[in-house]
Amino acid sequence: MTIPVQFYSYFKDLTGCESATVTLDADATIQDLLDRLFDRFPRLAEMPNSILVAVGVEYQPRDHVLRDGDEVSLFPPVQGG
Amino acid sequence: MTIPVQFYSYFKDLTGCESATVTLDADATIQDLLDRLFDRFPRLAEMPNSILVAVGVEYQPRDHVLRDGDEVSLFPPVQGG
Amino acid sequence: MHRHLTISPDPIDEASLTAERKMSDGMGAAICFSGVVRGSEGADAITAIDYEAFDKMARYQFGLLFDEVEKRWPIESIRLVHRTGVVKVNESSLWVEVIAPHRAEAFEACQFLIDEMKKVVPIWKRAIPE
Amino acid sequence: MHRHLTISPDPIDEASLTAERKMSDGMGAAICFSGVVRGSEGADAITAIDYEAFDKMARYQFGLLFDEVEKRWPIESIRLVHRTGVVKVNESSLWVEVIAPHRAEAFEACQFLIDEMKKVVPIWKRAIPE
Repeated sequence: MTIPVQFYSYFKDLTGCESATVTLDADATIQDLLDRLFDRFPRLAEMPNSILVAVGVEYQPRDHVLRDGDEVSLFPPVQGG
Repeated sequence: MTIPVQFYSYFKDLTGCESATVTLDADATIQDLLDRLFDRFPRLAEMPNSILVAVGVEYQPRDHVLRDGDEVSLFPPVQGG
Repeated sequence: MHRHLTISPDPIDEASLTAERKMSDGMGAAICFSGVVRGSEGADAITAIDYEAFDKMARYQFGLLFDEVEKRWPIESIRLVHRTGVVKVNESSLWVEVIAPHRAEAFEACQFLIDEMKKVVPIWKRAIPE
Repeated sequence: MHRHLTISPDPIDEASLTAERKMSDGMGAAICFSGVVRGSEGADAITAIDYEAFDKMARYQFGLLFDEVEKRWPIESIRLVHRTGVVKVNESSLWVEVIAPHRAEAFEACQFLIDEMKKVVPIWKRAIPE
């Protein structure tokens, strides 16, 4: 399956992209997706615990299993207000 | 000395007055003043601990010594807001 | 600290007060609190509350509270308006604005001011029943 | 509970928002909080903050927070406006209004909403230096 990934805030600077796509095996998890992205964008791997991950509009943990059609977003801690 | 006393809120209803004057000996305290007022206005004596006393614009305790020229105010607990 | 106190029977025009707000570049938080007359007191329906103030002492006691706020928090401005006389249901009897560098200070100072006001400022109310 | 959420680059017109306030007769407290861009971030002078929002997720997460407020307190209305894009020093980036029967509930709900927003709503800022 091919998962589209959107970057927000300074993650766009770290990766040089607004978005990317990652091709994964069925039943891959968010951690699998992150590992692939860390290979492609090493600067993203520098603070792995500061990466928030949403699937659609909901936060999901690292062991969440991705499904075909999911849209993933990666961003640093939020700073509204 | 003659001390003018002002009543506020429902103390005006309890006493039937907006103000009164009390003649006291020199060095009389607020408690002396209250005792004289309780004789004159028995309904005021029903909840003696709910009476707040100010001399001028400042709260004063029962043992505060009054001076000629003082203006005393008596009122129930405040309820602003 | 800028202080503005109004004790008056005039209706409180919150939109105008808001439009007149002034904040310096170091300030990050403004809180406005409005206390509004509710349609009931306990179990009884009411149409209004009649507020009585011992005006001179109320101003003095508000001044002491403003002094205390200024000692405790780095507040830039307090504006406070308290109505007297008959305030109808759904109208504001109290409006308080606190301007501070940060949110926590603004919230703390605003709540302190209202809590303490209710203990020491000589203002009383009388509900006007339906 | 009435909910009104605006996420937009338009300036926040607090006086108009205040003038549009609606409260029923059972409500006794209204709080408005304004978060304003300060002239410095840490030691550095700035001219503005550029806010970026993941709009669709921000709306969803605000909705979850409003649900939680509604569960915890008897709030009649929440109105919340968050600006996006460049917000100059001394302009509001955030405006929140909470209307409740009593003061304590209004203060608690308003602070809860802002605290939680800062944890979960996907909005980020970038300071624009002098």
